[in-house]
Amino acid sequence: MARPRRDARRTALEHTRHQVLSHPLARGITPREVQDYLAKVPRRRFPRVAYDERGPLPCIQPRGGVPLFEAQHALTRRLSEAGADFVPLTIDSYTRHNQYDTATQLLRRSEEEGKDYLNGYPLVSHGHELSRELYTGIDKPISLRHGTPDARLLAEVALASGIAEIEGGGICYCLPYSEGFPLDRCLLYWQYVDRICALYSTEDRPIHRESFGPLSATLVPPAIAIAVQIIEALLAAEQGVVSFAVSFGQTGSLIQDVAAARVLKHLTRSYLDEFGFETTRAYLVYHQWMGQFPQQREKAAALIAGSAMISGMVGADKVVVKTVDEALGVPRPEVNAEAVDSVRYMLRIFACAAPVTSPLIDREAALIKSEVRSIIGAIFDLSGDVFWESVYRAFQMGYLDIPFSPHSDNANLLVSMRDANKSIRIVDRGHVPISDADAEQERALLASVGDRNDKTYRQLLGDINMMMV
Amino acid sequence: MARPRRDARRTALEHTRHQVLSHPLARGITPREVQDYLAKVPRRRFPRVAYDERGPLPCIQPRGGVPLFEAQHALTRRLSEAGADFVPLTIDSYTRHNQYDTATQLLRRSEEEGKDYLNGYPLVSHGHELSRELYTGIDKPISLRHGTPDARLLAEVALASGIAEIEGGGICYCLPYSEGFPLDRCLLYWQYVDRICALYSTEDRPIHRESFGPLSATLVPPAIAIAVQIIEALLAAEQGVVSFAVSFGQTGSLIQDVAAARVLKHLTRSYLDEFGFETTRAYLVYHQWMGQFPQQREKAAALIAGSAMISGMVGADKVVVKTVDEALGVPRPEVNAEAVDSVRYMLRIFACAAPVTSPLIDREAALIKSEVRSIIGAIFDLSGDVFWESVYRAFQMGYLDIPFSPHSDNANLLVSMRDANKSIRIVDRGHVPISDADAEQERALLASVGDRNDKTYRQLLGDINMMMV
Amino acid sequence: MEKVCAGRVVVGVIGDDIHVVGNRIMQLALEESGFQVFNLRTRNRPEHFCQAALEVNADAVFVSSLNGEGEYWCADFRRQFADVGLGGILLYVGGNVVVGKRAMADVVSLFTGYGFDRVYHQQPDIGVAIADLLEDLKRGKAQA
Amino acid sequence: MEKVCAGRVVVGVIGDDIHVVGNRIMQLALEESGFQVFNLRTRNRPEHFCQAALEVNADAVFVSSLNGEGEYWCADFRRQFADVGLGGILLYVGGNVVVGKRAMADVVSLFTGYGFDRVYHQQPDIGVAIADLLEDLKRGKAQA
Ligand code: B12
Ligand code: B12
Repeated sequence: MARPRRDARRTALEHTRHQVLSHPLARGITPREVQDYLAKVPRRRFPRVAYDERGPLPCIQPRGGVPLFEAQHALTRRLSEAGADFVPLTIDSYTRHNQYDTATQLLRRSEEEGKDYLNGYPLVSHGHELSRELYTGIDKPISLRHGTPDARLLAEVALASGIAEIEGGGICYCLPYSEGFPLDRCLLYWQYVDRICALYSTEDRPIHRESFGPLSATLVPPAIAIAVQIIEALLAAEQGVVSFAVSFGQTGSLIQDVAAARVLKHLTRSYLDEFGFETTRAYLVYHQWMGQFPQQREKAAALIAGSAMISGMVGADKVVVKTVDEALGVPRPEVNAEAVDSVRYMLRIFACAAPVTSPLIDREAALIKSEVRSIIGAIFDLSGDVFWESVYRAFQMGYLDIPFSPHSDNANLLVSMRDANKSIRIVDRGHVPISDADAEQERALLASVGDRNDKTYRQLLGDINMMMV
Repeated sequence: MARPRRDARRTALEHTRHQVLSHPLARGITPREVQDYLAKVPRRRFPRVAYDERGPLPCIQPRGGVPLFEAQHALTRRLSEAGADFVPLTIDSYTRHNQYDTATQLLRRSEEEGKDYLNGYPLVSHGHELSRELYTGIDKPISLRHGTPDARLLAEVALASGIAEIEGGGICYCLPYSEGFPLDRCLLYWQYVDRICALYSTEDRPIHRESFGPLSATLVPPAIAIAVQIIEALLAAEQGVVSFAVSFGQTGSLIQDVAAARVLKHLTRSYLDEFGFETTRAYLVYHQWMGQFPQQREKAAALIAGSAMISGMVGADKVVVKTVDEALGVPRPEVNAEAVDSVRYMLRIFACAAPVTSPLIDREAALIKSEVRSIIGAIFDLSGDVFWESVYRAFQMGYLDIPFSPHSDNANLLVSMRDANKSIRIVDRGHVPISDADAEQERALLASVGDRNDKTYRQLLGDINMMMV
Repeated sequence: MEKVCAGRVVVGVIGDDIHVVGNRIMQLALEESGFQVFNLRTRNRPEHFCQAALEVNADAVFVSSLNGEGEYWCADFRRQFADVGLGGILLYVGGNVVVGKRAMADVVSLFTGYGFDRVYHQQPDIGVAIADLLEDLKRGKAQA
Repeated sequence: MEKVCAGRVVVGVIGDDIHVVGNRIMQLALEESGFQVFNLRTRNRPEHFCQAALEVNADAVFVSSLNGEGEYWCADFRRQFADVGLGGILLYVGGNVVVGKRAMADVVSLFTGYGFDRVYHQQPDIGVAIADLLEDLKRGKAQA
């Protein structure tokens, strides 16, 4: 049985770190030089500063990463000028899998042929010296978006480039993004990332970490997503991270969105406090619909507008936006800028002073909260010397089970579906330790849609593709 | 002092009716023939049938009226195929002002030059025989949208054309739509319309009346709009109308929208019951933003999407939609069909089982309710033999005062502005009889936006053009 | 502090148009800029503008058309003013001056053809026209 | 009631692509239509498909590419199958098979050039491909 503890902080990092930084693509990064560099970049590069200075509207963050430096530079300006409050740097999928050679090779080919062979910016291939220049003059946080199980070198290069927000985590960047990457190693590698973020943090310039709550973005019950978020917040706090954002993806149900936001906010704070991490600040990030997008631009635009409204209603600190081209391929800069524009417009005109509620929302929140408490409580009770080991065991036991994870360590026993309100319901909890009463309630709520026992692929596809109606 | 009474029902209608129907453009309409015709049109032409058969989503009604018969015919099919649940017939502004000759003249000119010189369909000029053909095969309600103080002939022609929903009312089609039309006459003319609607109604085919809650669509405090709606419902019920929709326009504040819908629904029912009109069914209609629209299509589309979502959240029975071309001129049929599409898409994906609330919404609803009760109570206490006379006096006294009404009988003493939540606040109640406590609360809520005493035209224009940010 | 009057302006909405919101704002805005405003409000014929301009010796006439009837009613506008000896008066028109959507350039040339000095089709900020008016009046005085 | 096996299909996602949702659905859908499915899941190289097809004596191979790496990895696809004596096997590809947006016709001709029999770029309904497969298999048998 292991609970989060301040003294689980990783020690004797030096050796591994030396190894990581001696990779040729680290191009001689030294922590001292980076520390000095970070002390000089504009203060608003640090998310906590940006968050604390934000007005009543959530901050807006688009997506975007292209292979060539010039193009990424242009995209960065474009998005910043369009009014993005956070500027993204999305990494290509080779780099995500540590295949720096392939990434470099395809980068060269892209440069030569003027055609993109990568679906993101290969930060490690470009290196920190060049990449710093992406951001000269930008006084907004840059957010590293990737999906990398072993992000040690990537994070080092990112921090050295003046990027003060690192997305990811040992669970959220492993289970949805990898098939075979060993989860225990991933958790350890992310301890490394958390730790170096903590080491680079100063009182007024804390490096910010963010977790990725949408996971597989497909029929993930809120209780699972929230449990993962809280666990990653605790794991980061153990390593000394003091600025952290939990996040979740639009569920497809307004009721569940509002309920999930409420529970996520409340429980994150309460668990952090319970384990002595009162000084760790927690923020809430809302992802616009992360699942299958409609292909028609008008529908995509409507979905984006509606979900922008919800991000305001749930009281998010930041909303990560999609574009009308989501279902069609990596969006062009104009399309990205447009998305920022229309989300900001929606937030402005529908600014909503306070979160709403309803009896249905209250009931949903109570159910989710009870489920999350059961899951996290059961994980605390698992064997292990330190918390991350219990977390690792949780997957072996199927206590945490993420629908549509490609990962071979995922239990894949949990089955979920949508109810009449489009809320995601747990049809079969598998080994996820929610109470019988909660499991019963999940099934009862599902019953509202009538008999869905003849579960054909079409029904499932309908639930997955709910935004394509 | 006069309250609504069943025995205020208009008698001895025959003489006036004979006069109205002897207008050459009535083309020999006889009530008997119309009665027979109405008994034969599809039952779903009657709104009550459509409403009672609707699923969980609000019915959708686009706007649309073009001068030429062929074009209107095509528009009707187009909108119906696009999935409109109610098909509109919007009338041109000459017909609205009973200038049938000018309308006919411009209709001919439009026909000859193939260019539209009218901003709607001149129903009276076209006549009922031709206009019946607009709707052969259509089994949805047709909704007459106009803005006509004296709609007697227009309503006769509409009913004779198989149109079973007549929008308007003695207040809502006078104060916002006319400068000098005598209000007392207007109230009487609408008694005529209400009465013939009642006379044509049968048990299972009731002619439906709808009031127009947005009024001038500009900074109208919800209490004023709701009071007008309730009064018109009562006036119609007095004449025997048994199917009636109250409506309101998006206020610009989610809080106020939800609060207004709740109060409007609740009080309409309770007043109807109080005066013995238990059998009159009342429905709720939500108008998408009726004020100044953004000119950029992307913003207009976002506004339409967001407001579609709200129509679901407030539990509307019907939503009347705008188009992305609203600020640019009368929309083309394609654009109208697109609007239906995207509103339906939003309603589907954001279907919300139950109305939401929040402490702010509760407070807003309590305030609005108290104001409406004060206003209506005070009107009941005004002198007059019958209710409509008290209503007429209410405008003379400034008890009802509609901001930005062009009408010379409007007091124009009430001043309104937006607070920090964009809710419409009464800055100066003029002679509107809301209590001191409520007036005080209105001002206190406004205080949240800081000092707005230096009321320049720019500030006012900012509040009016709030969707143009 | 007494304000100097920047000029006299007749404002009003033409045709059977009852869109009065912009009209009210225009009055406020012109007054704030020091103009004396004579507001004919809604539902006016060209001759109403003529009469008013004569009566108050106006420097300029601001015609609004929101529902697009302007196209129909304004065709003869300048001539009617010339007929009563006001050929040199400044004529501005604004709002949604035609029915339906049409290219801005077409709309502008239509109304300049009708004799208007300036056309503000679908331009929400009245401030621009007021600046232009101050300019036009200065130039007019300089010429005189 | 025993079902006749409609055929054997190897399915999998190519490249470093981990988009597995469509892959799971494809398995369910093919099985519902009576096919025996061999699912290689995510992150496969062309040779993995070859090996599997050989091993199970597949009638068809369904390659998914969601993140667009397909363009890179599939260039040599048909030849690799021909090399191991499977030149006649049915090759289908689907998903978001290229990076970025490109005209549908270009995408289709690119992949037919690679030797694919059918290309389903951005077509959410897998049902269509299954109907085509049944058709292609029938025709194949008729020819044999
Ligand atoms: C509010 C509104 C109404 C209200 C009006 C309340 C009232 N009594 O004022 C109601 C709901 C009653 C109404 C009714 C109708 N309306 Co209406 N309405 C609008 C809407 C949404 C906003 C107008 C507004 O108040 N804007 C805010 C003010 C501040 O802006 P503004 O009026 O443009 O004025 C500013 C500038 O234009 C400029 N300006 C104006 N005039 C002038 C003149 C000069 C010289 C200068 C320099 C500047 C200038 O300065 C002003 C202040 O900044 C517009 C669409 C839009 N624009 O979004 C349609 C719109 C004007 N309406 C329209 C129509 C057709 C009607 C109706 C005929 C039919 C209908 N759709 O219901 C009726 C009947 C009206 C009639 N008999 O004329 C059409 C006109 C179509 C066209 N021109 O092609 C529009 C464009 C909507 C549409 N797309 O169909 N409407
Ligand atoms: C969900 C999702 C994710 C989830 C995936 C979870 C998981 N493990 O599966 C997460 C969030 C983890 C993710 C990550 C990434 N994603 Co992603 N993702 C999506 C999204 C939104 C939906 C995909 C989906 O599940 N659809 C639902 C299923 C049922 O549909 P389907 O996969 O298309 O499959 C159906 C059909 O295509 C067809 N089909 C599929 N294959 C085949 C094969 C044959 C032979 C046939 C006949 C039919 C067929 O049948 C299936 C069932 O009906 C799409 C965008 C979209 N489409 O809306 C982007 C998208 C695919 N992702 C994209 C990218 C770039 C990534 C990332 C690389 C970077 C990023 N944006 O974060 C990462 C890393 C992934 C990696 N290493 O490969 C891009 C690909 C760009 C391109 N092709 O140009 C897309 C298009 C988004 C975008 N516009 O940028 N993603």
